[in-house]
Amino acid sequence: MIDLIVIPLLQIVFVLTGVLIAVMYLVLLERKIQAWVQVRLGPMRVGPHGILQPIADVLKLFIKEDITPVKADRWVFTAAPIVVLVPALIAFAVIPFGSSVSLFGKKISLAIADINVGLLYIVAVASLGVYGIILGGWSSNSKYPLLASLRASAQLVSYEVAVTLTFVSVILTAGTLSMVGIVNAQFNNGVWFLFVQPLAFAIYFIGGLAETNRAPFDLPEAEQELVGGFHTEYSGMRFALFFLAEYTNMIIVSSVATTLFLGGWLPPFPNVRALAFLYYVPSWMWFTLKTLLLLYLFLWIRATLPRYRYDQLMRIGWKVLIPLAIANIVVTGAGKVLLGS
Amino acid sequence: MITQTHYLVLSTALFFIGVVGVMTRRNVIVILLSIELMLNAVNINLIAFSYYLKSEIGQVFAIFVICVAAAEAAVGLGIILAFYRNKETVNIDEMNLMRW
Amino acid sequence: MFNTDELVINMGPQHPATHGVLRVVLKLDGEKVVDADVVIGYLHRGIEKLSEHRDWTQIVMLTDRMDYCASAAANLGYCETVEKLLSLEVPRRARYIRTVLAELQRIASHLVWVGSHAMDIGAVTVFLFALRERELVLDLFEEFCGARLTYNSMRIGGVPQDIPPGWDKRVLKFCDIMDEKLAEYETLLTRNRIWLGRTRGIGVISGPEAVAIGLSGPPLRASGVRRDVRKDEPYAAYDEFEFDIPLGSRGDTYDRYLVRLEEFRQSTRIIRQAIEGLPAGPVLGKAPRLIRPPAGETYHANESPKGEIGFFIVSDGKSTSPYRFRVRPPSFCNLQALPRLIRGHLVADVIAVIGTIDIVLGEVDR
Amino acid sequence: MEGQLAFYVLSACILGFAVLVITARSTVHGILFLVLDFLFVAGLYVLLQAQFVAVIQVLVYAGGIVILYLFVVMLVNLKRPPEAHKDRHRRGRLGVALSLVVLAEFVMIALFGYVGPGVGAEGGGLSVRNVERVGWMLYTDYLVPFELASVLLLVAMIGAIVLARREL
Repeated sequence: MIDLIVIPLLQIVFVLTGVLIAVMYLVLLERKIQAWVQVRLGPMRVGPHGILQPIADVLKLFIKEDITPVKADRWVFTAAPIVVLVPALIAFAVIPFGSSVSLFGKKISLAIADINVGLLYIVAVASLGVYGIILGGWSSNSKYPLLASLRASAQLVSYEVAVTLTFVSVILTAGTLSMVGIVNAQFNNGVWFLFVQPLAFAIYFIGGLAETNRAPFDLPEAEQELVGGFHTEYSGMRFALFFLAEYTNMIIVSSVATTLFLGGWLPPFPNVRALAFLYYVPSWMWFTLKTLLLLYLFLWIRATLPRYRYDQLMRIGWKVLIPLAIANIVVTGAGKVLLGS
Repeated sequence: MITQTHYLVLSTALFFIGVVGVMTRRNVIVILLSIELMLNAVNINLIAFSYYLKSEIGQVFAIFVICVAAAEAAVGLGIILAFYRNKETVNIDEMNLMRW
Repeated sequence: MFNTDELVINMGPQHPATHGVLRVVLKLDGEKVVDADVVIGYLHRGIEKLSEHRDWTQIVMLTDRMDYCASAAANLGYCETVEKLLSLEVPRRARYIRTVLAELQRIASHLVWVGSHAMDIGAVTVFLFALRERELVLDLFEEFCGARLTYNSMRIGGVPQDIPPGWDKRVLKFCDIMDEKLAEYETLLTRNRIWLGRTRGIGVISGPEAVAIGLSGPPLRASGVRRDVRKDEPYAAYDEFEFDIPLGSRGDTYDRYLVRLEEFRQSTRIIRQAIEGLPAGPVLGKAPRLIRPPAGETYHANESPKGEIGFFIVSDGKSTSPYRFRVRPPSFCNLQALPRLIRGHLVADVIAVIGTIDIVLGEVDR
Repeated sequence: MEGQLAFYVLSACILGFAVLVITARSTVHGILFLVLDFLFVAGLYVLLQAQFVAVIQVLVYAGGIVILYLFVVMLVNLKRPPEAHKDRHRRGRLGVALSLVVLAEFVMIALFGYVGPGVGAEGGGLSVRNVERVGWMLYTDYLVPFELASVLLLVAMIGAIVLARREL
């Protein structure tokens, strides 16, 4: 009973609160990093160096008026932000944050669920997030959001193809679809898959930028062009849910990249005996560290690059990333056969 | 105890709902949706058989069915768009010309 | 939007990327712009009519309010026009100071342009970098005349006061800083693939067409037409300095970017020459206390950061205010190229094109 | 016990949402109900130990095909509702009658049809390595159908592009 219900429930609560707090502070981190890049200070007023800023933001969004446009489709308008956020959150179910920890004499795995189609599960769940964007834009009954949501959904669907194709080459290398299995395969392999599949990592990261609507692919919410994108008509907490979902997705993309390419919870060079002392650092720390590194990359890129145009974005997705990903699969498969492993 | 029969009844019911949808609605898009429902009924059957016959063949066929559904949706929606562009309607009653 | 009828989208007047209260009615075919209607007048304050009821000296302050990103250029244009009416000799030191102010103003205005243009295309960091440098220019202006935006920095016959002590040194120092920071913008933009992709081949206009449509300033020069009032009809002290006129060849958004970036360098070059050769002497000419120019009319243009700003003033010789006051605002004339420039491009390019012609709505609507 | 409960809950949801799909007034709502329906069907597949098909159901059906529907509905912004017709019930009655005939046919098949041997009431026991098994079958025994399916998709893709192109 305890093993079946209580512990998973605790895990879920723990992960959800952890993720939500992480998202809040990711927003602060983004503002701070952007500010530092742009020679500013960023939020400084709420708490020392603005560390309480996220709480103030959330409070503000909570007490803001919640407006539903008169001509909006009421039900869909309400459902859309939820539909965006829920897939983003439930994707965390299969991500292994660490190997395992002992708590009160019980060994608790740091992955809520280790299912045999873990990677596919993430892809499937992520593909549902598009709905919220389309519906949010459509139900607002306004031109700019509609345009933006059409763009966004086309963008997500096209980059999903490239991203999923990179997964195939990783699966080929690892020989399993389970997230834990993939990390273990990297342990057995002795190197992170980043070094085995550098191209796949690059494609995955670019695709991830596009799938989370981050710069330089942040067209769906390009405020200079579309006044805020598909969530223009949203306000208050519903807007906050969209916001939350975007940052949750960033964390998802980074954690999946960490698991697939950066060895998950493993320390660097997991098999080198001389570096065994690295295991003294808890496994979840390594995971967090790597994820943060990738998140930093996200923010850095946002502060540096201009934005692509819609047709250029589509061209990159279909004419560059997808062919490269397919070629990568072919090469991986050929290598697998030739090396006989 | 859930037996094969339960699944067969479920899929029959789902198929029936799909048939009713095709027969009664005039919106072509809803008719296509009903066809998707029917295809899903078939898939439930296949998967249930695969489960009770202890063989994955049913699942393989379910994947083929999904393929067909994808193809059907693509072509069907293409036809709807082409039709809509000419007649500005998606009412099936007005789809009474072989060519224009 | 999928079917044959076009989608009409109203961009502005409340839109973050129209640089003020510009309204553009776009006819779209999918994402492609079929036609664009520019609707202006949301910021009309009647400056021209207002000027006909003011003293000649009071109008200087009104010219501040036209192009609020480049007030000094309008001040200069107006004062020189009146001086031309009065046939008034401006002391050489005043002319030098005016040149320095005009060129500082050009840098400040171009900084606003490069920042907002880059931000429209998504490079937010450039915007903040540019504003950081603009702050230095504003500090210099504040030191000179006490204002940071609407300077009212010139008088008919010269400048209101001599430069504060040490100001010239600080201007030179700013020139060094500016040259250095320019490299930062260049690393962020000039060879950036995305920037190239967004600006190359966008909003192309050929030289003859640009002339026909009445473009002036950097957009005209980017199309390869050598026309710069500073060289062609020198005013202030421009005939005494050496500087080049950067020219473009393709006439697209990227060329306009390059031309303006080069103008930064030329401006610091002019400022350096002017500060180093700053002659001694008075800074205000012998203008009468009550200005009442003889009857007549005159047109005088100078090169504002946006283009050719011209003043056409008629004096009846009796009253203490102009009989007719009319401005040729560069933003207004350049803006009429907008529909021509964006036709056939995508919605996202509208933003880039609005940015590239560098308009200030205060000047368009007056 | 849990399996039984899950089956009934899932079935109820599947049928309920299916009814909502065909009765929804707004096409967009109908499509949304269809997505929910598919998600529950996927749940049913998990119950039947077909994880791979379940994921494919969500990924391809819910995440791909239905998005296509949504796109088309958004593009086809209707000026008049397609159901507007003088005699609203004429086709409805006839349609239900025809559907009942189909149902009767099914019942007949169930009653009088030949029941083959070998279908045990006890199910399950499928391999845990579901993905590998399905993949193996697809690429060995069913290679030709698999390739044909990909050709079918290619043809459908080209067909859809040709149909949806503005000028032929």
